[in-house]
Amino acid sequence: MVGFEALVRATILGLQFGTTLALLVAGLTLVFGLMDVINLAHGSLYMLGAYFGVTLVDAGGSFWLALVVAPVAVGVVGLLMEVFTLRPLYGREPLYQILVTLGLAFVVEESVKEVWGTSAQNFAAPAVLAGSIDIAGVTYSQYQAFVLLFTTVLVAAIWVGLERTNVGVLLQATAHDPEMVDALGFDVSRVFTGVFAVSAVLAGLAGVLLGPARAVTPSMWFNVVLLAFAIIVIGGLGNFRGAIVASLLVGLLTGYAALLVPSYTELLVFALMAVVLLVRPAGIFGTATGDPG
Amino acid sequence: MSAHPVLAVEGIDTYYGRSHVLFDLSLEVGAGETVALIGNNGAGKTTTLRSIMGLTPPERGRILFRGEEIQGCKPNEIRRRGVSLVPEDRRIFPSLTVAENVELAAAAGSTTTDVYDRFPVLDDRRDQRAGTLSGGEQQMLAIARGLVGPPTELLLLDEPTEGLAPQIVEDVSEVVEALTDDGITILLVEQNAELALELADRAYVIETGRIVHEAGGDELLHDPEVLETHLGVR
Amino acid sequence: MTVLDRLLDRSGARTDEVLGRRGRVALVLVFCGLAVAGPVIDVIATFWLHVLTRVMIFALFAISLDLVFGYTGLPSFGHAAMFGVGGYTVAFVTLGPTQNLLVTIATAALASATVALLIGWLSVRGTGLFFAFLTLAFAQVLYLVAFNDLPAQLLGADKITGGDNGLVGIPGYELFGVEFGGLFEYYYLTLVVVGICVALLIRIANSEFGRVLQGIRENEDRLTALGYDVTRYKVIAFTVSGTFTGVAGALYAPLVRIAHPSQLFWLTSADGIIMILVGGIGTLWGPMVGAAFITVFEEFATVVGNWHLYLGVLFVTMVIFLPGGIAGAISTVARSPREALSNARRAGRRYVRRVRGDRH
Amino acid sequence: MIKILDGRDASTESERQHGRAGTTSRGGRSRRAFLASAGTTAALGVAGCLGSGGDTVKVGFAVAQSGAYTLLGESVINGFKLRVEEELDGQLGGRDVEFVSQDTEGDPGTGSSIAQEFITREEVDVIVGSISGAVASAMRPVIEDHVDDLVWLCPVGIGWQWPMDTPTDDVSVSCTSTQFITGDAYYQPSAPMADFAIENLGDSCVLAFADYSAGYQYGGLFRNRFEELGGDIAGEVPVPVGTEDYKPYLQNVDTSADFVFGMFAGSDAINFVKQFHETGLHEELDLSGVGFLAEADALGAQGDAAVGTYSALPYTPGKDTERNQEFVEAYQDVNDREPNVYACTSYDAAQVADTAIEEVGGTDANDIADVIPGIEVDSPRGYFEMTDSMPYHPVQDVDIRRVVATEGDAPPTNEVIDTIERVKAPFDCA
Repeated sequence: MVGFEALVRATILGLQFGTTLALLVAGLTLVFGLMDVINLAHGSLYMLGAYFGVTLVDAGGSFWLALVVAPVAVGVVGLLMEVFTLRPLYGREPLYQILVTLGLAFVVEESVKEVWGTSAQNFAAPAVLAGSIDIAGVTYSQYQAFVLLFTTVLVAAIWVGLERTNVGVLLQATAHDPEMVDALGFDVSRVFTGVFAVSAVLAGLAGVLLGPARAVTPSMWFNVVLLAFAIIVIGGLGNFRGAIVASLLVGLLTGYAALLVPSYTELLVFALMAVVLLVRPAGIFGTATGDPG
Repeated sequence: MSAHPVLAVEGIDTYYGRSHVLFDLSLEVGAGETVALIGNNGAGKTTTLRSIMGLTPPERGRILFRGEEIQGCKPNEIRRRGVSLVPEDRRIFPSLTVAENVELAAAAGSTTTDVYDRFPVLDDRRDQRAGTLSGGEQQMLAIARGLVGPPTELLLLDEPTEGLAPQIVEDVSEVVEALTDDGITILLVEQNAELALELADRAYVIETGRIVHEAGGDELLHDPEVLETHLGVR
Repeated sequence: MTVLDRLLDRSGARTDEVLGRRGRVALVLVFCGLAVAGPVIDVIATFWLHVLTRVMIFALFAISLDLVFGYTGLPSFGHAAMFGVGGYTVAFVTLGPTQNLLVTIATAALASATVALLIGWLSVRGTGLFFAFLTLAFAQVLYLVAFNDLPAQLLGADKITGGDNGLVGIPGYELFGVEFGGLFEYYYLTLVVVGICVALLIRIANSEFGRVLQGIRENEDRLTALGYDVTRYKVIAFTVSGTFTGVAGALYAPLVRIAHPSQLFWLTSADGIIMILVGGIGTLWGPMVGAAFITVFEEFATVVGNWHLYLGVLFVTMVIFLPGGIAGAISTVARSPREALSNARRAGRRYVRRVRGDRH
Repeated sequence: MIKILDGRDASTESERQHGRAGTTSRGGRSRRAFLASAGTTAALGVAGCLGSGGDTVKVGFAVAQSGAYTLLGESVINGFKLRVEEELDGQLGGRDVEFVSQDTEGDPGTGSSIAQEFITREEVDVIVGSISGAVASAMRPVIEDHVDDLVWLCPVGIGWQWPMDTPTDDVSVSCTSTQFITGDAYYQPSAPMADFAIENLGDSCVLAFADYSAGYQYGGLFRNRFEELGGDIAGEVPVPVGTEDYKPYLQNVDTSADFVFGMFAGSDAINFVKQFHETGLHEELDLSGVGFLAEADALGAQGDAAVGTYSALPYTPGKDTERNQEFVEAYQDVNDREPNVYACTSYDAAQVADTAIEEVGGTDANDIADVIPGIEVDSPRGYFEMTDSMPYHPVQDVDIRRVVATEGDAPPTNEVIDTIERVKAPFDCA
């Protein structure tokens, strides 16, 4: 019934979807890994990226300018969030951070409605990338291919950066034992703020990159937030490599499920989450301590 | 040298959450001294070091380092001023290599003392993950990590020989002696009271969060009452 | 004093104070107050019967969730599963064989107990957040099963869960020929059922069993060392909690006349958690106050379009400045108003310090 | 019907000030209503004496004001208020109007509670809402308990369910004697497209729809009609509601078919259309669908990707009639945005309420419910007539529209290319 060709296509589409998921969860998993913060406002930062992007493009800036400026602006928002609402909570139960970030998500949603209104925004992909290309029987817009390439490079860079650079070493150490890192002479609260801001930048980047292909609305955060969490849980809480692998896995699962049992895609993702947690409680790549590498 | 002791803890009270752990505790460490802090499990030894390091800051009292108050400072500021903690259980970063552990600590400051000269055993294992080292090697790494980075004037050593084989304990005490010889001031918490008292110039005995005795190391070592009541040594 | 009692002493002080004599008297007074107020409210502001009925239902949801969440220290993100199963069971039973109150509630309790047992048994393999995510995953799976009406598809039926439409038109209950369809009757029915359940829950919390649960939160390892089968206690606690949550769901569905997948959705679990945190986690009575507060807050707030803004700001400020929730605040003020004031000042100073980067 | 326009002179001061005189005046409306429901004169007199609701009319909006349906909720409120506040001097049927609104959050339980609250606390005369079908289903039993107390106006065709794969003629829906749909009745934006498509797009179609009841219902009604006309459904592609990335699902679209019929709404419609275009499917198949697929609000965000999409809906903002132009301008003046279909159907709900209340001379729900059937409304979408039997809904013309690009930076817009006249949903009451 389902031919080989269809499976190949499902695989390609699944991997492509997985890559966009990786883009969405990259920042989220960093924050969880380092700070034990379950940031329900991550989707909101993603949404802000898209809105800032639309505004910059509409204001006459180019898409490429927006791709640089919007994430930075989101980073600033993230930084303020961390300093004023999360810093007072470190050391308390992660639950409280969940509630605070849920509160922030509501505040962002209402603020977006206030500023941009409730209708969906038109975020046009850059005209340069208007054409399309064919890969293994699947038609991609050039823009899609660009996002794919960009994301792959970005994720690979973060991956390598976490393993090979001094900053990466610092982050791994902080994830393992922030108190000790502080006692070694590093201002951990600045590390946290920095990581949260970077995570916000990544979310903003996802917003700008995915915005042109998606509906930019004040509730777009909601559709991604739970899926993003399922992925970082599957990958092993706060484990960057795990989150990336889990993104691709969930992408593939979605690709095949969409082909074979489209109604049950979401159900399968949560079933996968449950099974992974039961079989490998710390996730595919997780360690009990949480390690961002 | 200034007239101040390197470290002066003046009447601190420290809490863990709601439980009161240290009561009006005072102690001093002079320049170049090695001072031991001995007491039973749960007496508050580790908490004292954590208080000094700013990890569990006291609610009352003062901590002076080279005459300056540090009790309100964050651990990283205290480290940069020259206090370094080698914590209980070592707390090295197991997934990082030996070299990464050392470089990370070094990156926080300017000291580039070649610790590998002092700890040749680490030199051989630079690229090994720290988690795979033996207990003694991990302890060496923890001390090495405490020596690089910002210049260390006061080293807080928490149970450096805990859980180590006798032969290794000897190696560690040699290292501590060498550090003393190099002029580094040391505040040592040690379970092995005899060893502590051998290494130390002076010692404090701590019991349920209070200093109950203070004397030269030799004195205490030969005071049967102290040995029996406070250290359970017969 | 046994070792165990001593072990429990620290936290026991807080809960005993509330659920001790004074707390129980207060609860009985509230119960009597609601009973007496019924006819008055019915005459002057009928709608408040509806609000108060919801308050009671969510109070039961919150207290039963708190029994595992705050009291035992098992952060369940999946209690919507039992809440929804309770509701669906009521729909199946009342739309089907019987509207008999006892039969229906008992069936709903049994069904949710079974689901809770299963989810609990599987989820206690994970601790902390892993437990939370396991419960979340199972609840979401149930939600999607109901949303897609998987049972109907498997059995080839037209509808079983009714998919995204849910099951509508749930009639009220009936007992010995008395119909509990009207709001007034339903208010009293809820009052009695919730009253019994809350009394039972408090009884459980104060029992030897409850002390073990508290011990699990305080120091699981020590309990294990004392020879307790901690895992079994956890599963039982989760099942007990889930059963009462199911009863709450069984009261909710007939009130709103529908069993719907949204009652199984993660936001329903989140509602319960929010009530607990806002009310005062682990105190059992605080979550009930939280349930009342949130329900009434939404009642007033939803009149304005952007009420989520206020809700968001409320969450953020409460979590930062009132970590003990409403219960914490009430306790402090009751103990010493002066201390409360100085606490508030200290909280303000602490906030500034933390924002500046101090981690203590 | 032209007579109605003669009431223009009677337009109020405020109408003239705003330069958007309503095309229906009080006089004209009464006459039309009178003509439309000749049998109600007797009831009229009685109602005049027994008028239950006092002097004001209380209108309660039970619509989502947070979450994914926010925009629709806003449009419903704006449309209704436009009619009342800007054109009727704040009155309905000559009585002052008081509004209350509550956020259903799209949650059925909340919706049911709100219905309860509106009835028992606010004592509203008219409930307007909801948007979600599940919320409406939950509100129904509460409202049915109080059919003597209030009238239920539904700007969106909602709250009916029937099992999947039911032949259209066998569809039976839940009816409530005081429920009046002023929007569409499922059949209207779906089945007429089949008539157009078989002639113009081809006889082989892939059905793509949001995987929930509304998706199956709209899609099913189209399929039934399409197959009845000899068309062939080459494949079905259900996609979960709230999907962000449609590409994995679009792989199931059989490109050898002639066209796709899509049933998606809100942000799902935006994502679907954008990604349909992005994956190059628009080069192989035509895209058509229920009107919500290319709704006014969505077009701006869909941009060029929507160009060429065919869709069916009773209302099109670009419709070139005087009545509609006035409505669009008035709406834009007040709300700074083009009206969408919900704004129009809610505006019409206000027209229905106004006419009925005036005719009854009171707010007795039963009396109002008696006069609404058969009422004719001069809607921006064109004249329509409420059915005279349950389920009450408009018998109305359905536009077949095609999205065309506009010059400059403006978003594309729907152009009416065909009109299927006087469509009525062939449903029975259960």
